[in-house]
Amino acid sequence: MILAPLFFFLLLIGGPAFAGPPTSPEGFRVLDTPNDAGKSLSLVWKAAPSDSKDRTVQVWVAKSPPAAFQKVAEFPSNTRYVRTGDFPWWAQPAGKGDHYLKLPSSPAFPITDGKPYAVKLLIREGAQDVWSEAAEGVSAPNYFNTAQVNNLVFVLAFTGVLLGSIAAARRNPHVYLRRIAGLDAVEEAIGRSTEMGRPILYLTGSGGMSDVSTIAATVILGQVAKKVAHYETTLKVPHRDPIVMAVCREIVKEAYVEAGRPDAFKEDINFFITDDQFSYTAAVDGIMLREKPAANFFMGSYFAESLLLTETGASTGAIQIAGTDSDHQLPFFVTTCDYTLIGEELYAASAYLSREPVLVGTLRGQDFSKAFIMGVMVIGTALATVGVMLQTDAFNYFLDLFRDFK
Amino acid sequence: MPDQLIPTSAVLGAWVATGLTLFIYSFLYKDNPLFKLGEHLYVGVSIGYSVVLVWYTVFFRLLWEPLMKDIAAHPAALGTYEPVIPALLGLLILTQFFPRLSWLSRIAFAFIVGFGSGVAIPRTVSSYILKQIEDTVTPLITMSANGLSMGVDLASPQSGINTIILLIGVVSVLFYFFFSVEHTGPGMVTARTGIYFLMIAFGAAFGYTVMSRMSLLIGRFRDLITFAGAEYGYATPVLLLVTVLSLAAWELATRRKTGGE
Amino acid sequence: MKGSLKDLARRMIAIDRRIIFLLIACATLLPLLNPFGLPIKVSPEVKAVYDYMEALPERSVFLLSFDFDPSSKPELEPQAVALLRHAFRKNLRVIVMTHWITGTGLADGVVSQVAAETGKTRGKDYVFLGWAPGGYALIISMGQDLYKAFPSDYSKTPTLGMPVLEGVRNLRDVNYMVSLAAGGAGIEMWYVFGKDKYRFEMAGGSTGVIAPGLYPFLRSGQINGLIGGLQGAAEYETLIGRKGMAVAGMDAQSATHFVIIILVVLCNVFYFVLRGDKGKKA
Amino acid sequence: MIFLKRQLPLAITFVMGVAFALQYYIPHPVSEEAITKVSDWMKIISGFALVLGIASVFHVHAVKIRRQAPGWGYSGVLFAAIVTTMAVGFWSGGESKADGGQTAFGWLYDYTMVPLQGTMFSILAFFIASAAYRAFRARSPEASVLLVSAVVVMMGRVPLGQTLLPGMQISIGQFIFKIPGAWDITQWLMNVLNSAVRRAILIGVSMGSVGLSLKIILGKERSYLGGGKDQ
Repeated sequence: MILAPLFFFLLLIGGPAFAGPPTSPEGFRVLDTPNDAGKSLSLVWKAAPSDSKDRTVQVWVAKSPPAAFQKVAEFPSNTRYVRTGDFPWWAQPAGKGDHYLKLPSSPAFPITDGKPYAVKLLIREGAQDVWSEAAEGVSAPNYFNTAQVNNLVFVLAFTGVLLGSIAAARRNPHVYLRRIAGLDAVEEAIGRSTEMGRPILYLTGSGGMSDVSTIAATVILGQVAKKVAHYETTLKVPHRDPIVMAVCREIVKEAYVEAGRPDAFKEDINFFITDDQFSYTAAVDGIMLREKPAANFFMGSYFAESLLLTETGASTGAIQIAGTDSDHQLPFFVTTCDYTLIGEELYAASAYLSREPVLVGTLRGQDFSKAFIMGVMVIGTALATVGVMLQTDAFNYFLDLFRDFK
Repeated sequence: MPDQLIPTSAVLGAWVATGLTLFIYSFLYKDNPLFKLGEHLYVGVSIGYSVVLVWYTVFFRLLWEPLMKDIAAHPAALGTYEPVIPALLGLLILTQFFPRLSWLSRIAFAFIVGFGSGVAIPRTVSSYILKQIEDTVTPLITMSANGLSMGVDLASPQSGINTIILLIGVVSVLFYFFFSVEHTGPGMVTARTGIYFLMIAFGAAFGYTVMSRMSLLIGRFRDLITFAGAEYGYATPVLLLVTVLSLAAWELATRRKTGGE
Repeated sequence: MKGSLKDLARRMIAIDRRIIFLLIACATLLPLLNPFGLPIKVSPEVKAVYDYMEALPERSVFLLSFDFDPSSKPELEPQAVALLRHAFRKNLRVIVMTHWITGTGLADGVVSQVAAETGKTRGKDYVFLGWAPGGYALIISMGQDLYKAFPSDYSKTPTLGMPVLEGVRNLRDVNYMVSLAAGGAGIEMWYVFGKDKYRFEMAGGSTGVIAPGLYPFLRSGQINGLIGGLQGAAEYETLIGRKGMAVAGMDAQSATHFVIIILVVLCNVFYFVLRGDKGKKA
Repeated sequence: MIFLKRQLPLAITFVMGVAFALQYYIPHPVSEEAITKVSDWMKIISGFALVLGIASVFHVHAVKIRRQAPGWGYSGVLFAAIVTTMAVGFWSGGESKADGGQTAFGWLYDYTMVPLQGTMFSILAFFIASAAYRAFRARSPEASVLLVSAVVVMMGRVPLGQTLLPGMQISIGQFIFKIPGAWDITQWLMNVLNSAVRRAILIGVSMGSVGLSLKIILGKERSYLGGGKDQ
C-alpha cells in the first residue's frame, strides 16, 4: 500500500531516464495459434519494464524464404498482454504477463496452412527504433481444442454419474426421494371427482414426444389412470399431437389392466382435437364449461394458452393441479391453480410415482451433479474472495476448471 | 393536412381486419360462431401462408435451384447430387402417412434427433452451465488503491452485496429442486429461502407479462381507432354494431332453441 | 351493517369477469384517444444497446433478426423500427432476416417502410434475406457461408455480389447483431449457436413475457443489452429522439397497469373482510 | 426386419449424436465443414417436416367434413382459407410486394393474418386482468411475496408508476439516505433476485436436457421414435 504511490512517483520522475533507447524484445517466438482451425499465427514475447504507450510495436511479416517484409499491425508496447481469464492454466500459449498477439489471415496478408512465415517486430520510440530477430512459424489446423477439455470432462463425468445412478436404481428402485407437496392433492382430486360424479380432465401439454416434460406428463397420466380405474371415475384426455395421443392410449390401457379393470377402458378416453394452439384451447375451454370436470390436471409444457385454460377451469370451480417446466408460464399456474409442480418437480413426480429405474436414476444422477455445482459455487466464491485478499492467482487452478473457454 | 386518398384495397383491408378483430373479441362475451369463424380463418390463412413460403424457400431456393445449377455446370460430379440425400430423408418423414411404411420415418427422425442431441450437449454445458457458474463465482471484494473493499450499493448489479444475494438465491433455488434429502432442519431453511426467491421471480415475471399482453391490446385498439375514421368509411363503429347485433340474434336464437326443448 | 359489508365483499369477489374486461378496454382506449404524455426513464440495459450502436463506425454490418410473428407485432415492431432508424441514421449496412415463417411479410413491410422514410436503397444500404428453415442449423450454416444459407434475398435477387454485403463472408464479419424474439427460436439460440462460436457482439430485444428469463445472460455478458417489451421500445425511441408508437402507447400501458393494481388491492380488501368471517366460524 | 425397424434408428442416433457432440471440440476445418453440410441438410429436412404438420391438419379436418362431425362447417371455412391463400400466394409468386405495390398475397397477410394473430393473443390482456383480480390474494406468506413483487414490477415498468413513486435522497447531517423508487426496486428485482432464480432454473433444466440428450444417444430413451410397439 505504501509502495504504490512511491512507485508511481518514481515512474513520473524517472520515466524518461529509465526507458532509454528501445531494446529488442526478449524471448520473441512465432507459433501456430493453438486450438484453432488454422490460417493464423501467434506471436509471443516477454514484457519489458520500459513498455509504455509512447513506445510502439510494429509487426512485419514475410513469406519464407524471405520475401519482402510487410507491416501488418502497430500498437503501443504496453498492450496485448496475456491476461488472467483469457486462457485456462492448462492451455497457456505464453506465461502470464507476456505479450501475446494473434495474427489471423487477412485479405492484406493471407496466411496459408503448412507454409513457413517469418515475422519481425520493430520497436519504435520517438525517432529511435530497433528490430527484433526474425522468428519463423508455420500455421496448421488443430484436431482438438484443449481449452475446452473441461467441458468434455464435465460431459463425460455427467454421463458416468447418470449411467451409474441408473444402474443403481435398477438394483433398487426404492431409493429415498423426498415427498412432493402437490402429489398428495392428486389423490384428493380424484376422490372428489368420484364423490361428485364428475369427470377428470387431464392435459399433456403442447410438447411432442421428445420433450422431457411431455414424457413426464405421460408417466404421471399412467399413475392417475390407475387410480381413476380403481375409483371408477371418468377420465378425459384431449390431445394436440397425434403421436403423444397414440402413446397415451397405450399407457392408459396398461393402467386399466394393472388396476384390474380392463373392461372399463375405452379408446376414446384419449382423443385428438387439433394441433393449433388456440383452436385447441377454445375446444378444451368448451369441454370445461359444458362438462364441468371436478379436477383439471395440466402437466407438460405450455405456452400462452395456459392462462386461458386455467382461468376458465377456475371459473368452473374445479380443483386444478399443474406441473410444468415452462418457466415463463409458471407464474400463471402458481396463481390460478390449487397446486403446482414447479419445474423439475414435474420430472421428480413422474419418477416418484412410477419408480421407473431410468427415471429414478436420472433424477438421482442430476441431484448428485446439482450438489456438486452448488458446492463449486460456494467454495469457488470463497476461494475467489480469498484470492483477492491474498493477491494470489493460485486458486485459478481450481476456478479455471469451471470457466467457459473458447 | 390535405386529404390523402386511401387506395380502395386498403379500405377494403381495413374493413376485413376490423371485422375479424371484432369477431375474435366476441370470445370475451362467450364462445360463439363469429369467434369460431375468425379462428378457423386464422388457422387456414396461416397454413396457406406457410405452404407458399415453404414451397418457394425450401423446395425452390434451397433444393431445386442449386441442384439444377450444379447439374448444368458439372453434370458428372458426384457432389452435384448431394442435396438429394436430405430430400430422400425428408421423403422418409412423409412415410408417416402410410402405416405399413411408417417405420421408415424413424430413420429420418433418428437422424434429426441424433444430430440435435449431439450438437446440443457441449453447447448447453458451455452456455447454460459453465458460463452461468463462471458468472456466479466472483470475488465478493475488490482491490483498489484504497485497499480491500466490498461494494454495498444495491443499485449496482455487480456489487459485492448483490453477488452474495445472487449466490444465496442460486444455491437455495437449486436446493429446492433437490430430491434426495428431506427438507428438514437447515435444509428446510434453505428450501424455504428458495421458495421465497421463486415467488419473487414469478411475481416479477407476472408483472412483466402484464405489460406484454397490454401492449398487444394497445396495438389492436390503435388499429381499431385508425379504422374508425371517415377515410376508412367508419369501419369500426359500423362493424361493432353489426357484431353486437349478430351476437344478440345468436343469443336469442339459442335461448329459444333451449327454451323449446 | 357488518353483514351487508360482507355481503358486498362476497358479491364483489365473485364479480362477473366481463366487467373487468370492460374496465381494461376503457383503460386502454381512453389514454390512446387522449394521451397525457409522462416522461420515460431509460434503463442501463437499453442504454447499452444504444451506446454500442452509436459507437459503431459508418458502414459497419448490423444484423437484425425478426424472430417473431404478427402475434407480438405491437411489442416488437416499435423496437424494430427504432433500431432500424438508428442504424440507418448511423449509415450502417443493415442485414435483416427472420427465423419465423409467419413473420416474413411483417419483417419485409417494416424494413421497406423505414428504409423508404430514410431514403435507403435495397441491395446497397440494406438487404432483407427473408425466411429460411432450420433454426439453429440455419445459424450454423450462416456462420460458415452466408451465401449458401441464403443464395438469394427475399425478392429473389442473388445475394452474392450485392454491394451491401461486400466483404461479408459469414457471421464472423457481422459487427453487431440484435435478435428481436418472442419465444424459443430467438436470442438464446443466436447466442448458443451464433455468438458463442462466431464471436460477434449481440444484444436482444424481447417481449415482456420472455424478458425476465434473459436477465442471467445479460448479467454474464452473453448479451450486452436487453430491450424489454413496449417500455424498452419507448426507452429506445427516447434515446434516438424520435418518439413513435411505443412512447404513444405507454400512457395506455400506465393506465391498464394501475387498473390492475387497484383491482388487486380491492380483491385483497374483500378477501380480508371475508377471511375474518371464516375465522369466527371455525 | 427388426434390425431395420429398431436397431438401425438407434444406431443412427448413436453415431450422429456422438459424432456431432465431439465435433464441438474439434476446430479442424474438416469438422467445421461436416457440421455445415449437415446443417444445410437439416434445413431441407425440416422443410419436409413442416409438410408433415400441415398435412396432418388437412387430414383431421378432411375427416371432420367427411363425417359431418359437429362444427364441420368451420372445417370447410378452414379449407377454403387454406386453398384461397395458397392460390393467391402462387399467383403472386410467393411475393408480398411487386413493383413497389402490394400483391394480393401481401394484402391477405396484412389484413387477415396480422390482425387475427395479434387479436388472438391480445385477448390474454383481459384474462390476465381477471386472473390477477381473482387469484392475487394474500393467502399465505408465499402468495403475499408474489403479489407484492408483481405489483412493484407493474408500477416500476410504466411511466405513471415511476412518476408517482420516484426515488428520493434525504440528507441528515452528513449522511445521505437513498429511498428507492418503484423503478429502482424493479431494476434490482430483475437484475439480482430474478437473475438468481432464472439462473438456478436454467442450470437445473439444462442438466435435465443434457441428461435426456445423453439418454437418447445411448438408446435409454426411445419415446421420440413414437409408441412402444414395433410395427
